[in-house]
Amino acid sequence: MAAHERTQFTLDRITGAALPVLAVAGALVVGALLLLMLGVNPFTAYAALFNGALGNVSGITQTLTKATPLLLVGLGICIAFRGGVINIGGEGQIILGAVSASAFAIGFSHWPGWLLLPLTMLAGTLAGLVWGGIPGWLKARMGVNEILSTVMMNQIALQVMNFLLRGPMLDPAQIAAGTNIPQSAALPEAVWLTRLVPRTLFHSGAILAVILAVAVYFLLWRTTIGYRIRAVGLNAAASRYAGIPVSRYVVLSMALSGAFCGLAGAVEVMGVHHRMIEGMSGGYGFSGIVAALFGKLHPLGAIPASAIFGSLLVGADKMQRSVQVPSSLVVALQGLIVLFVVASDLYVRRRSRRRMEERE
Amino acid sequence: MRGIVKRFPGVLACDAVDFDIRRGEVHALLGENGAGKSTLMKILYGLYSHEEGTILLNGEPVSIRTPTDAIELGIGMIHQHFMLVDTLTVTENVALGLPSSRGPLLDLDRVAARIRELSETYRLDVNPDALVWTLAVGERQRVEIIKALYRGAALLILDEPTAVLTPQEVDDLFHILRRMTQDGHSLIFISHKLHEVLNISDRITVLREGKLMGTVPAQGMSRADLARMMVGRDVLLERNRSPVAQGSARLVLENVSALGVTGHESLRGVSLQIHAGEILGVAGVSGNGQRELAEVIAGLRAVTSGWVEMDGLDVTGQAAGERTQTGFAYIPEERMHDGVVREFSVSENLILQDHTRPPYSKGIFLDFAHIAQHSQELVRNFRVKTPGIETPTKSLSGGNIQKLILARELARLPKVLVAAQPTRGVDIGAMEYIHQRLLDQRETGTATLLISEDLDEVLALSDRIAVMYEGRVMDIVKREETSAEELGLLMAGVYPER
Amino acid sequence: MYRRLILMATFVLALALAACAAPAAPAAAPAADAPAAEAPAETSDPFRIAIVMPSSTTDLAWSQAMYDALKSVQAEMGGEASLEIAYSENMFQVTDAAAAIRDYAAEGFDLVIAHGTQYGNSMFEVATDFPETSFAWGTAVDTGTEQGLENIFAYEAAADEGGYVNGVIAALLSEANVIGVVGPVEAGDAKLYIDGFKKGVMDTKPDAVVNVSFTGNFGDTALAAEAANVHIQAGADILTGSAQQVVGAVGVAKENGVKWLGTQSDQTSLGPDVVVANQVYEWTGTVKDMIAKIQAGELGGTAYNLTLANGGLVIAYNSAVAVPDDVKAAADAAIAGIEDGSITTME
Amino acid sequence: MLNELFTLATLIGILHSGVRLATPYLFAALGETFAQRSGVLNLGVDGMMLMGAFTAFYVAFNGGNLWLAVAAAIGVGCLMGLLMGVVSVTMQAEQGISGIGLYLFGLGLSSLLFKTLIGSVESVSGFPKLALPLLSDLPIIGYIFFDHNVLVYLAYLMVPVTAFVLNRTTFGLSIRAVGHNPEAADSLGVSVNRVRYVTLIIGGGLAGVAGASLSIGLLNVFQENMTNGLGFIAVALVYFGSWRAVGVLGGALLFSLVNALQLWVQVLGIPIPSDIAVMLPYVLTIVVLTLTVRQIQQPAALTKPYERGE
Repeated sequence: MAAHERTQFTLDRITGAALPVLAVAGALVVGALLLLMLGVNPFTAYAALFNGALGNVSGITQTLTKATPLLLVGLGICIAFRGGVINIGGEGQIILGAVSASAFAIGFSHWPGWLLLPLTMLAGTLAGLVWGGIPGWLKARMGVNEILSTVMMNQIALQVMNFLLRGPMLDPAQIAAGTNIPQSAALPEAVWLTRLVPRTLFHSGAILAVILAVAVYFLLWRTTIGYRIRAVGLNAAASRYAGIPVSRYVVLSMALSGAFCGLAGAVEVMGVHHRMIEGMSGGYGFSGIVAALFGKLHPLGAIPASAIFGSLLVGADKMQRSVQVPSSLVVALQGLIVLFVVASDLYVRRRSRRRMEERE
Repeated sequence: MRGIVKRFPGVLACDAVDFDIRRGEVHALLGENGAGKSTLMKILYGLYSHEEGTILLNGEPVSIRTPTDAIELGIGMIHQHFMLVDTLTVTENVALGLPSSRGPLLDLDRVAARIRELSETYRLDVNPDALVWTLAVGERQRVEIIKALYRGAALLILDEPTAVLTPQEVDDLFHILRRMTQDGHSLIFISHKLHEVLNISDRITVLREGKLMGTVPAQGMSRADLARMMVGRDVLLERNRSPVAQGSARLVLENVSALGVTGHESLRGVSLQIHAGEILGVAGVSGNGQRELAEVIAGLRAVTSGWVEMDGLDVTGQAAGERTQTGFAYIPEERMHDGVVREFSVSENLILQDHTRPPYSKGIFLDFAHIAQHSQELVRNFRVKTPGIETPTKSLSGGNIQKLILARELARLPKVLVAAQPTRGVDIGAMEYIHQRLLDQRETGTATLLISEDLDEVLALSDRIAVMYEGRVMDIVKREETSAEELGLLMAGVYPER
Repeated sequence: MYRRLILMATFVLALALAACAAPAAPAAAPAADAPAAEAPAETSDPFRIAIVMPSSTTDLAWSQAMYDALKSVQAEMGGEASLEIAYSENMFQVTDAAAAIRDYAAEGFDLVIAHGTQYGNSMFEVATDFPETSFAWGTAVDTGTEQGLENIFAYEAAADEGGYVNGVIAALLSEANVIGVVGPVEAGDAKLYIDGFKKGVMDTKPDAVVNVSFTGNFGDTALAAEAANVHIQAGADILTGSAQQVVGAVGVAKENGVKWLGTQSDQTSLGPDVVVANQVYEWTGTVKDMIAKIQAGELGGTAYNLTLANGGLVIAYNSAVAVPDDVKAAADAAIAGIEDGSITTME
Repeated sequence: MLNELFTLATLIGILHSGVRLATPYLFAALGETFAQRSGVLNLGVDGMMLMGAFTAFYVAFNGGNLWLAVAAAIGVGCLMGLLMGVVSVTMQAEQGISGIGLYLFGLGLSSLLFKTLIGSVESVSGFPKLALPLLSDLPIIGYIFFDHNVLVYLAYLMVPVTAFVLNRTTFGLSIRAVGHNPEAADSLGVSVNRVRYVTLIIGGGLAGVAGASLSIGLLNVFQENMTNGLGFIAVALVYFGSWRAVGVLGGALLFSLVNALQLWVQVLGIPIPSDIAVMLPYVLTIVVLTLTVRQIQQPAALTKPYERGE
């Protein structure tokens, strides 16, 4: 009996562990049908995908470069979800974080680098904090659904960026040349993040992101603040009864979530673009949610999850290039993967509940 | 029902149970929590499937897979937690799930007419147009009964129907039930209140740990007999309370008013004092301001006028967190909902209020060594049955979760304790234990406010009893000088003639 | 949790293994020191161009104009055997575009076109690393010579010139003297076009009114359409606009029988009865010149400007819509004036 | 210049535009109302709309009857709704995330199909303007309300239809009950999952028409991602409208009217930066929500997957 149980247990573990992989595989199978529809050999395409993402230095560094903002945004999403709020406003928070960091670095470019660099990051973080804090406050105090307000605030942030990039923040060189490219002046080199592999975009922001992932883990599970965020997220009523100021923690969760998204924006301009440009985010706010979900909303899980999801995105792009399928296939594939992964979650939950009942 | 077997993972919920009911009889199903009575009834109503055994209706074997099957066979069920959609009207609730005489269109006028008819016949007194959330608990129950009758239920299962009623309402309910049995309806009455069971039933079936203990006629049985069948040993039904010298007033409410959930004034000028070493029981039908009273004292609900003092200190403006730090403890009514974070581990739940205080934290960091030590101690002292302190709380039984909350609250050596429905839904063993703990606490000088809908409990534990009606304290009486009847009248808003 | 980490790690490993085992792996050469395209003069190898675009190859605007040019050059040169084209579309995320540019360079393409101003920074970085590969970007003028780079072409379209001509046509065709402009975001190419357009109208008919609205977006087709409606209700009888979103606006013009002037690509197909003329970006000349220069060993340094004078900008009339001769004459005069410099197209 | 904004002609213009702009929002948001009233938050409306828009366009482009095109759009929308049902109802997945997955899938697939089946931006002749006899002759009102294509009228017709179905039919009663207290509905033999599937399918169908109203009604073209996030706004409008058809109508009209207003502000040359003008509808929606939230009306079981017996 005991032996049987142990086998059962191990089997459970294996199937449970394999589920996300199976889910991704399932999505790829459906994607293969789309490829066949396009007259492309799915094996060739997927080989290009895997090889493109991880087959060489270029692919690996691109994956890691992509994983950096995904991880930072994903950490923000983890905090929000743990705090019981859904942050769909990552996109706007990233944009404003990038705008704010760029403006700060350009405005104070004469400051010494050791001071300017952290403060530039801080400027981006604070902008995200505010832009995330607003919907948090609206939810806590006014009962405005955060999904709604963040959707709206993404649009507002986009227009703020449009406004700044063609006026107040427009690169003086652009004005001089009369070309009107909507971008800011270059950031002072002091705030550029070190490139870790020469001739690639892979920058030290990745290290920062991993460190922060560990920090968020400590924050959520080792500190009283994290304890309260989780308590509020899991059961607001009980938290209220226990004397935790619930609305304050709802605002805090959203604000912290926004702060990480804002930081992601700052790190993107400091590490990759070196100036504020339109299209610097292009969907990290959404794909960060997916990455966080892949990591089961756990900050440490988000590290490999963002790497895996980043590799999928990079690989899919490379697949588009090498077999010349429309880029929309990649988007559809991404959607399928999300659907398969969330759907497969049911089995994980069922299993864990069954285990709990057995233990009783 | 013959030889019904139902297994849950790791638990044999029903072990070859036989159960039968005759036309026009009230058959009580008695047992502790987890004895399998609810499971058995859910099988009968098609909410659970069963592995073995057969169900016979009028001698014919029937298959009941869904509630729809049960309803079609004339079986109705009134759940302990009412199955009503409170944003809908009474008529809409009754019409839900039924075909309409106008095809896809609703025929609410006809349904309402039929409700009035039924209401008349059984003296149910229900307004078909009322929105359910505006109804009192007793009325909601009558809506449930109408729902079953409307569906032509010949056999009605009532799951702890009296738990939330005043003695008078219980009487009314019993009248209705008797009228129904005279009409040929059969009733299954689930309860753990022994005197009610003896009062209303024709026969009584007792279950313990999923096993049938026997079916006996109600006549000639005593409460002690039934209790022994239920628990398997003698049970202390009356508790001896030693007199405790009462000290100064530890909790003072002066003319407190507050708004309720719906935004109406639910607490109107309440004044009361509780002294050290005293238990003040609050009796009343639920929804008459008890919840608001507890929340005001806990600092979870703002007062619109008046003030609250604890230990001579005005705490009216203090937030909940501050009050708990100064010797206030609270056992909330909805323990699963308000008392614990179910997904948290046992030890995490044990520091729900105190996690920011040393020794459980240093600065902003939690100190796991101290937390573990503290948790082990409490789990041991309060006999919380759990595999370990890291076990998720949701996998504990209801009684053990209540013990966990009790442990957490009492370990903080409170000066003032509010205990709302502390034994609702727990089994007799746990109830005994919790009662004893509350009395022990009283002896250490804690001022306790005990809110309970169980009049027996209030009478058993309180020194004085305050009766609430429509947000007011009708009267505060000494326990020795009152009776269930007097309290019942007060609960209904009537001053008894003395 | 640790279990999951291990699992994730295993998954990554599995992916890596799958990648190694994958057949037909392209670009096996390590990227870091990829060889630049060599011997471009060899006729047996096709010339290889890669392009990275912010929107779709079928946007009927910015991206399609360039993609169509590449296709027509390819057809002219004799198909895929002589000119190989690789494209990445919808690269609205600049990081992705940067990766694509670098990969194309590493894969030995002869010319990598970064078809969006926002790609400039990334492209300059890559160009520094691949001095023997040619790059092109636009619309821009900076060829990087100041930074010592010799392998960058820049191209821009003097959208204001065609805008000016469109403005002249609009002013003369308008009976209401009210003209509507549906813009995306007030910057870049669109701003240039609109500024020229306004000047063209004003120089021709100073009492005419040009109403300009922006949707704040390049792809909000529905809002652009409604903007067209608003312009019509505000009295406009001629409309123009830019970016991919205008396809909806052209539809509205068609439905209301209001004339439309296109830019970037030829939009006649969307409104055969109402599209009067289009300023078409004719990149073929630029592309051909770049190819010729590269084959001659000159990898960059030239800043192209599509103008009316050099044939890069073409005013393409829709033969199905009759344009009075005097209007055509005025337009031709404007073209001539712009070409000889007697007309300035900007304030 | 500001006084130009307050002329009768301008006001009529704003109303006329607003009424028309609201069309896709109405279809999509009314569909989403069904889903949310039964307790499912579907964030994938935009993806469903894109699929509907493409399908309708494809049928019309290949010479199909316009009504056939609408029917096809409804069919494909229903299928998308069904997919959402499988993931969020049967598999009980987190609704917000599955919605995003559905959105990405619809966005990608519609573009992919467009690229492979059509390949370039083309136009079709969609539903023509249909001035309703008599009604359109009414002064002012006739122009504002009765001078549109047939899908516009249909959208407004859907408002009372939705209200009627929700409030006056047995199915509507089941929807309301399932969204508020699924246990109660289940105990009376109402299949919670079936109701949710049906509302998701209805929502998908209406989102399909919403897409069709763009591709063969208002714009008569198909372009990749032509909805540009319109579906997300539609979801927001359901909250805005407190889950009632009339409220959704109010929200859609308000949002569209403010959008029309800002277009007019720009067209009239009132000196406000265009970016600020474009922001207006979004800012205003948040402001109005802040002032008018009535949490109590939210379906209590919204976003909560249902599983019997715990």
